[in-house]
Order: sequence, then structure tokens, then C-alpha cells
Amino acid sequence: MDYEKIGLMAGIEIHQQLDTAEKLFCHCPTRLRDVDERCGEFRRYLRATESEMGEIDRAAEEEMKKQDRIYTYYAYDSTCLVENDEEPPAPLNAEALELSLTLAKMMGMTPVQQVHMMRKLVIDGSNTSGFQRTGLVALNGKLPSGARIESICLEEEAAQRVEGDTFSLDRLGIPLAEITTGPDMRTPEEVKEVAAYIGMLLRSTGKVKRGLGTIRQDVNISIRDGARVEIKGVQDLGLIDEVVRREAQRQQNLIDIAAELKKREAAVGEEIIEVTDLFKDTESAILKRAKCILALCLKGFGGLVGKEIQPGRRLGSEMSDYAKKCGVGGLFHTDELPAYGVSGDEVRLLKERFSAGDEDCVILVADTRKKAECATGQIRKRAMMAFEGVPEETRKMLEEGSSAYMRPLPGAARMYPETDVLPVDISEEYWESLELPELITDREKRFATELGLDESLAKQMAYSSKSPLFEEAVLKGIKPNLAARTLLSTLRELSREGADVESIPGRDLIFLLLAVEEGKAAKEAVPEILREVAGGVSVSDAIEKIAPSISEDELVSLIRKLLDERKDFVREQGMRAVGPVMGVVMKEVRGRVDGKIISEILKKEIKYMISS
Amino acid sequence: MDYEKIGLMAGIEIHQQLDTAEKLFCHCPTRLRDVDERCGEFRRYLRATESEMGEIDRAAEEEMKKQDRIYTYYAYDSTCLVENDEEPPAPLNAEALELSLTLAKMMGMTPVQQVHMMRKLVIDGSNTSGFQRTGLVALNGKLPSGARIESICLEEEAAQRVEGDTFSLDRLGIPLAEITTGPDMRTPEEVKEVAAYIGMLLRSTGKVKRGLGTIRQDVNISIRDGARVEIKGVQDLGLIDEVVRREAQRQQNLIDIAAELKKREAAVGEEIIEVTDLFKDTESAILKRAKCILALCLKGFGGLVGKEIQPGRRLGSEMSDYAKKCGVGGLFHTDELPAYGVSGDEVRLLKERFSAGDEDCVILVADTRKKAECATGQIRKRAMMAFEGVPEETRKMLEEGSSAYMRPLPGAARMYPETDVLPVDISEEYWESLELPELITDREKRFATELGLDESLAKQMAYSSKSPLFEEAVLKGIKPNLAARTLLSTLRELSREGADVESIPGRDLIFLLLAVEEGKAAKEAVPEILREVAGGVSVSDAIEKIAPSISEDELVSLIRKLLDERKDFVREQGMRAVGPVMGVVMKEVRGRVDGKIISEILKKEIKYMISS
Amino acid sequence: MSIKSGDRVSCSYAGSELEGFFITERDGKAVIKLDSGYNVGIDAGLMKKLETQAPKPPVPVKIEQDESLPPLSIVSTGGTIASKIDYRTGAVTSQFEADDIMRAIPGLAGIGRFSAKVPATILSENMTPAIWKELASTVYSEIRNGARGVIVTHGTDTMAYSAAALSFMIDTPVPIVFVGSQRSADRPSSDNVMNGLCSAAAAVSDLGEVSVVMHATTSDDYCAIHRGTRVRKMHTSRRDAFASIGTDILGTVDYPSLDVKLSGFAARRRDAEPSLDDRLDEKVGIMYFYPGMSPAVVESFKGYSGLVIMGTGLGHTSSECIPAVRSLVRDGTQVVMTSQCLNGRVCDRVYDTGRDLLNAGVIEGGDLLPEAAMVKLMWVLGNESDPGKAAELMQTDLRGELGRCTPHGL
Amino acid sequence: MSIKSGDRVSCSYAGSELEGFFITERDGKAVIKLDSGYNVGIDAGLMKKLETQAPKPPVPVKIEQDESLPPLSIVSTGGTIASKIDYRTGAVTSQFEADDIMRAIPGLAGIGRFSAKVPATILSENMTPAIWKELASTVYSEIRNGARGVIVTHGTDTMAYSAAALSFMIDTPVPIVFVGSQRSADRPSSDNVMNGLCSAAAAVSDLGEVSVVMHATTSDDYCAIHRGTRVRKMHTSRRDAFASIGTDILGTVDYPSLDVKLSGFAARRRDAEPSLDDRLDEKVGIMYFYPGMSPAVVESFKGYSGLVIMGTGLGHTSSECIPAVRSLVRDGTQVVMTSQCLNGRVCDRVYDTGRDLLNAGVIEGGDLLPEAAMVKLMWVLGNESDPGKAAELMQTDLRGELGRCTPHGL
Repeated sequence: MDYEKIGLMAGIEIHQQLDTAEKLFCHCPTRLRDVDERCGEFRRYLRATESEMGEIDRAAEEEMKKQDRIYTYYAYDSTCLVENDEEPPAPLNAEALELSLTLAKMMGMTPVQQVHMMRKLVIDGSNTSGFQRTGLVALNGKLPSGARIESICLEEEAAQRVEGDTFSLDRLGIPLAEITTGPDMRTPEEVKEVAAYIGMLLRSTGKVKRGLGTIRQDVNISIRDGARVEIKGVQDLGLIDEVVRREAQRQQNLIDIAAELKKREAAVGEEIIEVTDLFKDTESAILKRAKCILALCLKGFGGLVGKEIQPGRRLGSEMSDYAKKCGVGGLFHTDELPAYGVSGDEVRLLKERFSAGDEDCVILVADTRKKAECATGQIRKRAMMAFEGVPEETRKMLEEGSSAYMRPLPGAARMYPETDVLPVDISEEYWESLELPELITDREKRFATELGLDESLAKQMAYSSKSPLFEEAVLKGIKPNLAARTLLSTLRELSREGADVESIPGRDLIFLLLAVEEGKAAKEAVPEILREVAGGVSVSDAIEKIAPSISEDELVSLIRKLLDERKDFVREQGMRAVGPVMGVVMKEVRGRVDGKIISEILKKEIKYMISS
Repeated sequence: MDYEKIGLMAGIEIHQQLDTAEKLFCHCPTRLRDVDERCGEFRRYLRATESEMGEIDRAAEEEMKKQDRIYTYYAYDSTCLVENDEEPPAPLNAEALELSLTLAKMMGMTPVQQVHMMRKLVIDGSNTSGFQRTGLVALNGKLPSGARIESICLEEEAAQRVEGDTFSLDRLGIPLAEITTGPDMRTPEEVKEVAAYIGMLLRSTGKVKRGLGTIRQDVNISIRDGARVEIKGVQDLGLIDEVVRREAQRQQNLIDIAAELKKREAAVGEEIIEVTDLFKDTESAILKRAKCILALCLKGFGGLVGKEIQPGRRLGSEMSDYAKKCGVGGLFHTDELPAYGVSGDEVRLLKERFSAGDEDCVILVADTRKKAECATGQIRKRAMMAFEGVPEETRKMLEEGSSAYMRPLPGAARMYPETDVLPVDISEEYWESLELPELITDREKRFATELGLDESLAKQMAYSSKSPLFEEAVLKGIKPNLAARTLLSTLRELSREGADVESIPGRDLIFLLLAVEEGKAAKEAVPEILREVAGGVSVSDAIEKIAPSISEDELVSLIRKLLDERKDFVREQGMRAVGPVMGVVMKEVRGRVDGKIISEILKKEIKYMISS
Repeated sequence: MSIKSGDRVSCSYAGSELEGFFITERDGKAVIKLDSGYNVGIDAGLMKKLETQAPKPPVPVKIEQDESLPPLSIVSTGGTIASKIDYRTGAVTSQFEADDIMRAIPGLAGIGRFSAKVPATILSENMTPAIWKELASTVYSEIRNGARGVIVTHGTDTMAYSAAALSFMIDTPVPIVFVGSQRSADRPSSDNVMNGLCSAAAAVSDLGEVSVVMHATTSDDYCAIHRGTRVRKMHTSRRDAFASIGTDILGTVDYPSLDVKLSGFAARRRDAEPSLDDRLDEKVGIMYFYPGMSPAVVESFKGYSGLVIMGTGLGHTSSECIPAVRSLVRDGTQVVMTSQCLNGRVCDRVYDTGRDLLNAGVIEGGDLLPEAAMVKLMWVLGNESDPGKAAELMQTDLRGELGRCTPHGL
Repeated sequence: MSIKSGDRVSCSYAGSELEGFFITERDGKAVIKLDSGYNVGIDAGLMKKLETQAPKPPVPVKIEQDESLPPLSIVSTGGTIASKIDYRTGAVTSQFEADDIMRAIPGLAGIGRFSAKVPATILSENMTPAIWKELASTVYSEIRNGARGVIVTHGTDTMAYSAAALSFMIDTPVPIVFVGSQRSADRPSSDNVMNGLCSAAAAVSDLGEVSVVMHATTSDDYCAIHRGTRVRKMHTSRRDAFASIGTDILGTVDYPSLDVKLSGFAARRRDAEPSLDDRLDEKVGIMYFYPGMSPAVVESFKGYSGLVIMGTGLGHTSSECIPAVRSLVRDGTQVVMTSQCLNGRVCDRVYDTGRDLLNAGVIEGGDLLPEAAMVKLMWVLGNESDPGKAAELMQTDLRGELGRCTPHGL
């Protein structure tokens, strides 16, 4: 696809959880919990509040359509009344603010003079308060690639959905940096590069959360004659370009469909007809058990509703998404029928009811009357939009990079001040005093050039969360390669075996590696020692157990004994015996002495033996 | 038995629940509840408190022997924190004090100048506080029979035992008058007469509780060379003389046994021997499953342990009572063996262990070692007492009038001031102002002579709790006989049928009887009307339903119509027709008109008919 | 500067031109609402006025009331049961008109036919006995004029005091229901809707006394109906902050069904005229005793008509303070003892200092809550000049404020 | 009259000669204990002395202590954990010697080797900061001298204040356990035995802070261990009157097993020396705000070093009182805001009056209990003369008195 030709414009919003000690508006830890650890739960309704103009935000209004708006929340011994929306927020977390400002400075932005926290209306249940607290921290930066960074906001993370309308409060309130780029990217690949670069910047601070769900990209995409669409929740950077590609394709297809509809002089039928009777003996289980089946006819839509607009998605899928907001399971349309147990006869009779021809498409919804009526309304609404081409929407990413409708793009009319949190001044002195962290890319180079790690190890080490520990180890005199391999490969392997390596404190790792450097434990024994430490044994005990120190005297006598037993062989082979005997010695000392030391003594002794 | 010869002395203590609106030390109602209505329960330990001399009251000490002294209490929505021993008592109930003083005045007593409430140690669980509040109200009265009344005390009723160590708090705190006579009675019959007279006095106030358990007599009995024994809880006045007779007999038999023991130079063996092994193959289920069987030998007790000292009671029963305080189920003694699965061989072997002969008695206790050891100690203690004759004891009455050991007679060292309740002065003016109620015996005479009730009805009415209502009815012009029969027989009969006559207010009864007197309802309809009222119908509705008023005009027309239909018969029979036709009319009006009125009209009309 | 709140402004900042609405100026910083919706604080000097945008007046949409429903009155003292947000400026305004309230809580329209009165608009911590009088007279008139129930919206801080005050001042045959919200009405999670609907359900119920209706739990599941003289705010911020002390609740209102369940002891609606007795002696205070307290603190209440002491335990002060208390009483101050324990009953007969306090003329407050005791003392002293009779009234249960017995479980 | 308490007397009354012991004379009435055990009040003039019976001195039976058990100290301030009744006169006397206490609560002998100290013998409502100092220094010495735990018997009225005071004054490596009884020790149902045994179990446990151990429920089933700075007496008379506010309990002691369970956050016993810092600025008071309060009440605390206000809701007073508060602060009084709600956290950032109070210089007390706030303020002002640092200390958690977060369920 020629993206220049179709006029692709894309921007991204990156939401990154910050790894602060406490949450943004309370002093709880930013720790995720298992739902089984919950210590309480409660249930609440949320409702859109009336604005001055009597309008309710359109995104909120969409949520209000759901019949049953009661949400269940799980509380923990590591959450508090602030998450419960039962206590005013504590003052803005200074650590989080500093971190977001550091990020701003890294991107060449200008901080606001005074940060005001706002309440952004969110009534999907993910915020107990019904709003997300967010504040604009800095403006107008630029990346080396030239992409503009419009703003960075400091927000509170939402509660995690457990299932249905149940949410877990452990995540609510974790500080989140929201970085918004300009709509400056022109190709899917460019989007990916910018996202990757920002990701690297974030990780360079060493104070962002890592792991699944801790960073989420939203992508804003439009093409010429299309519309701005925001695709939320792209967690996997590897898919981001594909998401852009598929959205561009979708918009193009919708534009084409719109043109075709105009050409056909298509129209959305006014009539909603109950056809429950038609399906009283149907083979379709869904239709058979439905209390009410409603149908409408889309004149001139025939073939277009079933047309694929994105892998796995049709115009019908878009309509279905809209219908689902009313609580129905989905819809049937005649472009895909007969199928799913609906017979050809039934389709014929159905079409007859509307006097519909091949160029028309009839849509069926089955549920309670109330829900079905709501759904047909939604379907008509979406069908009307098809004439315009692409609707402005917030969409959620599906598994392979396609997307589904979530809600209309939120209006601007959804923010008002968080009066419970006092504004924070950002003085110039303070701004100037902020120190920038070394970029991971710079660190990678330094590890390769200054510490002599090979390229891949250098990169791996630079990106690793263990890199501060690595640097400490090197400073203490541990060889960079030993440190890097232990911290990366050894620990990873042990972890794969099931050892709880996360519980091993950094000081224990350094203690062990220093012992190796001092010859008190052999490099070879490191994995086994760490396995013991992960099991709860103290590091010195583990060294003593796995590799009890052998004095040089003991080692010499051992070697002499072994050589004595192989006197003939040694005499015969001379210095060539070093290799084979080395193996025997190594096995005897089970990694308690470094091979180099053994080898030195062994050579000396063999030399002595053959010379004597 | 010649009671003068054996020197019988007896006195009684009567405990009567007072029918006050509130309890003695809180404002809760004095209402008994069903345990199923409880709204909460709690569990408490009670322990004897140390006195100044380091002695613990001997009755309390006895209770402390029980291994598990935790008590469970049931609370109700009609009990409060005072019963729970969780709140200081309210001031002394003035109504209860006045009632006890009225009783005192009725018995010619002198009130104390100032009533001080005391705490009397009771740790059997029946008082949540571990003491019973009691105050001496008046002293030194005399009954017409000459029996002295030593004192009247105002006490709080204890909690009712539900089962085991579980108590119900509804009864706790109901005011209780304790009337103590001197030990002046010399025959069982005299005891009964005095008790009955005091009972009559109590009921004369009209403000005492009635029904099972609301009055309890304790009898103090001794004979010459015997000892003071208090038999508690005689609820049935009809048995009180039998209790005295049996206790006199018991004491005489114990005195005889003591003499016999001395003659035999009997002795309580020092040795406690474990004989568990002896019974490892026994047929006795109790002994077989026992963890430990201990035995001791009572030298020279042979035949005496098994001797009946009171119907159904032996010296062995007394020993068993003592042993049971340790939680064991009872004992076996060789006077009653072989029996209960214990074979003759086993008895022989057992006796051999102690080298015991026919004149000796061996006692067995089977339980855990700890309990069995405690029990043998108790048995030795009681056996030693047998040499002295009669021990001073508090005993409980058994069903037929015999008694069992409860605890030693409480010492005097068990009272100390209830400092939470302020003393109450009894002024002379107040004492003078107290009005005495008419005695029931006087009332009975008045009902017979002044109101013309027959003797039995007069007595029944005088003793009835309905007598105030009866007097009110008579004052309002209802005939005494009608009122008395309705209030006694009719209501009793309806109650037997299951009608809830207790719920019928007095004013309704008077309303109905007035209607009868005024000819608005027939006497005959009274039971049926009351049945309706008991079922929840208002009294006027019930009259209207059962006996809708018939005007005299209506009655006359009805009678004329009936006579007209029987013209020939009436002409034939003349005034003799009155009887038969009367029956027909009565049936027609179904008790709506008094028979006398019908009869008058009927006679007039028949007279007219035959004369016309 | 001639820039007013709501004016359109721009300023050069961070290399770009920011546009938005001017909100306010605070400490030299202009607060501007950017078009993105975010507020930022910026040096006031950087601001340039663009064009004046007069705030559009809200369009008053008349709400149709169902004339077949019982007439109810909403009396507001400033507690916000309803509010509107102007997203353009971010301003939140409280709503007091029946129309506005019914628009904010749509369910109300199905419960009653509403009229609204606003005798005062204050923060509840600024409530005074003088305003209680106005409030009482307003509520009284509403009942006289046929209201089947009155809902009083009130800030939660002193709601319990006001509810107690109205309990004594009005002898009411219909429910007078106090209601408030612990989370402001402008947030989607506010307890205002549920509390508002439940209070309306209570107001049309069979209840016949002054009550407080608020969340019973942290969930939106049901409201508790508390007796006005027995309720206390027991948490600074939770929805279920209000608790009945020393008594069961009067009942519950289930949500969202709005089913009302009343306890047996709750007073029932009567067919009678209300009566108003709003005389208060306002010179009554509360004093909290603490260890080491100087008798001078007691003396500082000299000249007061009444003083409620929150003593320790069963109702004690230090012996050192007793002479000062005795002087107060001798000089004509009625002193009532309550306990800082809040739960349970004052009993000064048990310990020496208690008996000394009784001898000094202190009145045992039974299980009166300190706040209810203060309000009652004001009312009693406003109505009864004889000290002995006033003391007796203080120990007589007038409006369910005094319990004769303390039930198990409380 | 030369008749003394305990003398044998007789009097002619009701036609008989009554004999008994003379107890006391009150309001012209002689109280006589008759031989039946009953007391009666009789005109003092009727009394005739019979013979003098000198009260026998109690025989001091020495209790054998098990030297293998850990040394524990019982420090008494006058709360009665043990008492004796003289049934002859009905007199109840409190017991303070280790021997007496161990005789009254026999189970103690199996838990530790006890020594006893009596720094004061007062009713707890007469407790003063000066006595806290003596108490602290006594407890400190006992720990210095090797006590593995200290049990402080204390009247319940002000026990929470004293426990908070010792929390700040002593940095302790071993448990300091406050215990009392709500039912007097002379009654068989007293909670003294269970509380005493449970406190001893807590005193030998792994705990390492100042706590209060009292009944957790109305049943004799287990005791709760409360943190000294977080406990409050919440009922005038119930056994389970003490409650931890704003935090979980530190643990439980099961009865009769005496098994101790400690929560994860309870401070543990340490191998360290105790330290004592008993400087207190005693000029600190508590003021309870109420609607309509005159600013003169605030002004009456002029000259105080510190004042704890119990405000309404999130920590408010009326606007009318704020100038008086500002004056106080300006004149050097440190003013700390707490809430009369007791539960929850003070937050003066949310409402206008709150912000005005902050501007007036009031320190937000977080979730400090008012009583703990007063004690802490005394201690902070006794140790820190710089007002800014003192204010910072007030907002810093020193002894678990301040919670950073309010857990769900509290």
C-alpha cells in the first residue's frame, strides 16, 4: 500500500507505569496482587454526571446504555480507602512527578509552571471514583527522529478488570506517564520506530515497571477522507506496525464501501419487523430460544455487509460491535446466511417479509424485546455512518492486529479540576536540578567499548533491569564478562529450572562473584551455589556447602596423590598428561577451586614429576 | 414418727417473684422468654474471690472443684447489659421495694431504717456477676399462727438454667421477696400450714408472679442430735410436709448409722488402690471402658452403705453425690454388688485386695485418673462425716420428696456491700403511708356474704388473678355470678379449647358482660363471642356477628310469625306451648336475645293468640 | 487586568501558542483551561485576552411533576445533593431548585411531587443554633402546608447535631429525613443519588420521626435510617460514616429497589398536626475532659446556661476539676455529664469521683450522646426555667434520645 | 463516739437485740453488718459498743516463685487487678504486692517470676502528665534491671492516654503491657483474672512495643492486644470497651490457653537497651468543636503550648472560630486538628474552611486519635523547640500512631 498516496497520519500515546515506591495519590505500594489475596470487596454504581449544558459526555453516555451498571471491586491489605474512593487523595506523589519531569527533560520538553490535577470522566468501572486523575506536566518536545512530543501527562493507572464488571484495586493509582506524540508518522514502520525509541527512553530511567501490561500504546490513525481513530491497548510493540497497516486498510475499505453505497443509492430501511414467528421451528439454537427476533433491511447493502474490511472483520462486525453495547450477543445478516443453522427457506421467507432482493441485506437480532430494540437502533445508527465512510471511534486491538469498536472518541467536555489535590509549582531551580539518566543506547555502547562485552551481551545487559547491579559488581572488581553472564544467563537458566532467583539479594550475588574472583569458589560452582541460595541458604553457607574452600596445601597434596596413582601414565605422556589429569582433579574438587589455579599447580607438579 | 420426741425443728424461706413492671436493677421487663427467641449468647468463667482471711467461701470452693467452669448465657431483646454484667445496676426498683415493705407491714414487721444492698456470692453460674444482690428490708414479724417471721429480704432472681452450664438471662433480675420464718415449726403439717398462709399473703397483694417456678420454698430442718439441713427448691406446696417427714427420717437413720459405726469401731481405709486391671474383662460396660478404676475400703461399713435412709436413698447415695462434684458419674459399693454386670468373682477379688470381710464395704470409682482421684477424696470425706451423724448441708429436693446433697451450707462469710447501688432510706412517713391490701381470705368471705357467690366460687374468685376485674365488673353493675362464671369457667373452658383468652383485654370482657346485662347479647352467646374476640375480632364486631342485636319489634314479629305457623298447636296446647315454641325461637335468634325477654314476649303473645 | 473568568485567552509558552479559557488567578499564577481540557498554571503576565465569551446561561428545562404522587419537600441548607459541572471552565455548582435536583437524580420524579426551600446556604461546620431555628420553622411550614415528608439536605459535618435539634424542636407526624453525601455530587461515584433516592423513599414511608438516611455500608447496597437523636458521624470520609449509637437503626432502605423496612420501635406516621417549639438557650457548650486538665478550662464556661462534659469512662473528671464544676453549678450553669467513650451509659454512682460530681450538682446524662445532650440542653433550658425541672427533663426520654436499658450487642 | 470501724456493736431494734460489726457512719446513720451478713443503716444513737475487735492482720503467706521463669515486672498505678474482700466488714481492698497479686491470680505463677512496683496509687481519672513521668521512669528502670516484660495495671478511664504517653517516652525493646479491669476484681465475674493472665502472656511474648491487653469480646474467650497509640476506650462499661482505631489489633491472646498470636506489623522484641525520654510540655489541651461555638472558647487556650482540636468531619471548625485559631498560632500555640469522628483521616485540603485553617497555621493530624495527638504534642513540644520541626514531627509516624494509608475495612 502506498501510504503517502492514501495520506496516512499516525501518532501514538504511550502509557507507562512508573516504578515508584508509592501510588500517585496515596501511600500504598505499587504492587500487583493475586485476586485470591483480596481481603474484601464492595459494589458500586457509577453514573455520568450532568454538565452545565445539560449534556452528558458521549463516551459516558455510551457506557450508560448498559443495563446493569454495578461494579464489584476487590480490595487488598496493600490498598486503602483512597482506592476505595472513601478518602480524599493524598498530595501528588513527588517521586512520580520528578520521574515524569525527568522524562520531559530527556525529550527536550518545557514543563508547565504549575501542575493542576484534573478529573477525567471514566465510568466503565475501571476507576472507583468515576474519573481518572491526570495532570499536564510538560509540553512540546522532539525526538532525534524529528517526531514531536506534544505532551506528557502524569495519570493514575486504572483498576484491572478481573472479569465482567469486577475490578481489582491493586493496580488502581499506580503512577502512569502518558506521552503523546504529534500525528507526525507517515508509515507503519515509522510508528514502530518511534514507539521503540520512547520505550528505550522510559527504560533508561531505570524506574519504570516492566512486564506484561506495564506499557500500553494507543495509536491514532487516519488516512485522507478517513477519520481519526484511536486504537487502544497495543501492548506488544511487535504488532504496532501491523495495527497501523490494518487500520489504514480498514479505513480505505470503508471509504470504498461508502462510495459504492452512494452509487447504489442504498438506504437504511425505516421498518423494524418482529420475525420471531418465522424461526419457531428453526435449527438455529440461538434464534430458537430467543424471546424476540427483530429484523431490519438495509437496502442496497447486499454483499457489502459481509465484505471483509480487515482480516477477520466485515462491515457486519462493526455493526455487531455497536449492537453488543445493548447487551445482545451479536447479529445475523443475510450476506452470511444460510448458515449457523438458518436454512435457505428461512432466509427466503425473511427476505420476502421486506421484499428484499439480492442487492439488499437483512439483519437479525435475537434477545429480549428491550435489548433487541436497543440493538436494532444501534445497527441503524452504524449503517447510516457507512455512508460517511469512517466514523471517529475509539477501538480496541484484537489479537492479530485488527480492531473492534469500543466507543465514540471521547469529547473534550470531560475534564474538570481535581480540587482535592493542591496544584504543584515547578520552579526553574528544581527543573534545572533534575539529572538525566544515561540512555540505554549509550550504556550499550559503553559496555561494549569500555567493558569489553560482546555486542549482544552489551545490549542485553544495557536493557536489563540488572544493569545497576552489574555496574556495581564491575566497580567492585568483578570481571565484566563473569558479572554479565551470571546476571543474565545463569540466573535465567536457574529461573527456568524453577529456582526463585528473584529472591536473591544483589549483595549476595556480588559476594559470591567476589569469592570467585578471589579464588574462594570456582566459576563452575556458581549455578549450584545460587540454587542453594534461592532455596533459602545464606550465601556463605552455600559456598561452604557446595565449594568448601580448599587450601593450596590441600590442593597440592590431592594433586600429588592423583599423579602418584598415575605415575606411569604421566611419565609416559609428559606435559601432555595435563589435560587428562586436569579432568580428574576437577571432578575431585567439584568446582571448589578455579580451574586456572589447578592447572598451574598441576603443570608445576607434572613438570617436577617428569623432571625427578 | 413422734416429732416432739426426736426434737424436730423446721423453718422455711419463701422466695416469691414479684410482678413488677421492671427488674430490680434495670429497666427491663420481668418477662420470661423462649430460648429460641434469644438474640445473642456469651460465655464466662466465674471464680471464687479471696477473702481477707485468705479463705474462699466453702460453698464457692465446692463449685470450684468442677473442672470446666465456663458458663454460657442467652441474651434477649428484653434483657440488657445489666443482666450481661456489663453495666452498673440502675437504682433499686422503687416498686419492688414498696411491695416488699407492704408485705413486711402485712406481717407486722419493722422496716430497717436504711436498706443496703449486698452482694451474696453465688458462683454456680446462675448469676452473671457471680453474686446475687440482696438487701434486708424488714425484721421480726409474726403470723396469726404464732410463727415468727425473722426477716424479709429483697433479692434479684437468678438466671434460669437451660441445661448443663447454660443459663437464660430473661429471669435474672426479676425482684424476689425472700421471707424467712423462725425455726419454730414442730411438725410437718405445721410447716405446710405456715407456707400456705404466707402464700396467701403474697397473693393478696395482687402483684406477685404466678405459675410454675415463681414461688420456691426452702425448708430448714433439724432434729435433736442431727444438724441443720436446708432443702432447696420445693416448688410444690403439696409436698412440703413430705419433705420434712423424709428429712427427719434421714437424719434419724444417719444418727443410727453413726452409733452403729462407733459400735463396730469402723474406720475409713487410708489406702486408695488402683484396680483397673481387675476389671479388664468385666461385663460392666462402665467399668470396662473406664481409663482408671480406683477403690477404697470402708472398714466396718458393711451393710450400712447400702442401707436405705430415705425412700430411694442410701448412705451410698450420699457418698455418690459428693463424688459427682468431681465430674464422675457415680460409684459402686460392695453392699450392692454383685450387680450391674459386676460378677461375684470380681467382687471377691476386689475384697481380697483390701483383705476386706463381710463387715466391710469397698467402694469403686471409674473415670479418668484425675477425676477418680478427686472422687475418692470426696468419698473418704463423706465417709468420715458418717461418724458424726448428720452433716450440715444444702440439699436439693428430688421428685417424691427425698433429697440429694448440693453443697455445704454456705458460711456467713459470703456477703459484702453492693457499692454500685446507693442505700435507700425508709422514712416513717413513707412506711405509714403504705396501704395494706385486703387479704384473700377476707375477700373470699366478702364475695360469699356481700356478693352472694357460693362458697367454692367465692374462694376461687378471691384467689384468682382476675379478682380485680371481677370487682370492677360488679361495680359497673354486672351480676356477680355472671361475672364470676364468665371470668373463671367460661374463660377456662375456652382456653382449654385452645383460644387465646389471655389476649382479651379486661375492658372487652366488661363491655361484653354489660351488653348481656343490657339485653344486647344473650348470656348463651358469651362463649362464642369471646372465641371470636380471642381470634382478633373486636368485641363489638363479634357481638354484631354472633348476636346481631334484634329490636323488640323485630323479635315480636318473629315470634308472631312462628306462632302463626304453629297456630293449631298453640291453640291446642295453650300456655303449655310456651316451652316447645321457646326452643324454636331460641334457635332462630341464636343467642342474640336473652331467654327471659323471649319468654316474656312469647307468653304475652301466646296469651293473646289463645285469647283472640 | 480586565480578563474575567471564562474569557478566551492565549499565551506564548514552550514555543507554541496555547489557547484556552481563563479560570482564575491564584498567587500570581493564571489558571487556564487548555482546549485539551487540562488546566495549567502560568504567569499571569503571559496571558493575552482573545475575545470575551459570555457563559451561556443554562437552559432551564422544566421538569414535569406527577401530580398523583405524594407532595414532598426538599429543604436545603447548603449540603449538595445535586451539582452541575461546567466542563468549559471546570466549575462545579451546587443545585438547590427542585427542578435541578430532579434532573440530577432522575429517579426522584417517580417517588413524589417535589417543592424546594432554601432557608440557608452554608457549609455545615458554620451551622448555628440560630439557623436551626430557621430550618425548623421552614420544615414546620412545609408539613403544615401538606408535605407528606420532608427531606433536609445537609452537609455531613454537623448533620447529626441539626437532626437532633429538629427532633426536639418539631413534634412531627411525618418523616423529616436528613440526607447528605460524603462524596461530592459532581463525581460519578457520588453517594448522592442513592442517598437521595433512599431518603425520598423514607420520606414517603410509614416513618413518623426525624431521621438521617445515609449509606449503611461502603457498597451501594442499602441505606440505614438512623434516629435523629442517636446518630453520630463516626468516620471522616467513608460513605457509611453515620452510625446509630446505643440503639438499633430505625430501619433500612434497600437499593435500588427502594424497599423500606422499619424496626418495630420506630415511630410511625400519624394523622396529626405538627407542633413547633423552637425556643433554644444557645449559651450551651461541650467540654472534653483530659488528664491533667486545668480547672481554668472548666471556669472558662462561667456564665454559660449549660455545659455538657465529655468525661472519661462512666463519666468522670479529675478530682481537681470538681470544685470548678461545683462553682459553675452554683452560679447557675446546668452541667450534664456524658462520656467520651460514646457507647454505654454514664453512671456516677460507682466511683468516688463520680459521687463527688453528683454532689457537685452534675446531672448524669445516661446514654445521651454528647452532641444530642448539648442540643437537648439548649432546648430544655429554652423551655424550662426551673433548674430542678430542667434536670428532670434532661433525664427523661423525650425523642428516643435516652435509652432506659442498653441492649445486648450494643 | 468512740466506736470505730470493725468494732462489735449491738442495738435494740424491732423488738430484738441486733448484733454485728460497725462499718461506718454516713449522714447520721450507722452502717452495721449484722451477723447474717446483711448491712443495715440504723440511727447512730441506737448503737452500743460491745467489745473491741482489732482487725486481724492478714497473714502474709509467701508465694514461692519459679526462678526458671522469665522475670516480669508488675507496675501498678492504682488500677485494681487484684483485691481482697473482708467479709467480716465487707470492705474491699486493692492489692499491689506481687505476692497478693499472684495469690489472687494463681495462674500468673506459671508464667513468670514477678516483682512489683507502685509508683502511684490514684484513680485513673486523676492521672496527670507528672505521674506519666514517674510511671515511665519506673518502667524504664524495671526494663534496665532485666524485666523481660512489664505489666502496668491501670484504671481503664485514662489507660489509653497513659499507654500513648509511655509509647512516646520509652523506646522499648520488650513488651510494656497495660491492663485493667472493667468489672472490679472483687467480683467472681471480674475480667481481672483473664486480662491479667493474658497480659502476662503478652509480656513474655515476642512483642516489642507498648500495648493494651483487654477483653476482645463480651465473652471470656480471648484478649486483644492493642497498640498503645491507637487504642481508645469506646464503651463506658463493657469488658470489650477497648478498641483499636484506624489499625488492626497487634494480636490476640487466647483464653484459657494463653496462646499469643501477633500480627505481622507488630513490633518484635529486640535485644537492645531501652531508652527514656520523659520530657513533656504539659501545657497542652483538647478542645471539642461544636456548632455555634464561641471563639472565646478557643481564646481560653491562650498561653498554651499546644492545643488539639477535635473538629467536625475531615477536621473543621466554623469560619467564625478561625481568626481565634490564627491568633493562638501566632502567639505560639501549636494547634493540631483531629476529628470528632475518631475514625478516618483529617484532610483540610478539600473544603474552604479546611484550607483556611491550614492557612491559619493548623497542623493536619492525619489519622491521629485526639488523645494520642495530645500526648504526642506534649512529648514533641517537650523535645523540640523549633515550631517547624515540631510540626513536622507531629506529621511523622514515631510509634505507629499515624497511618500512612487507611486500610479497607477500617
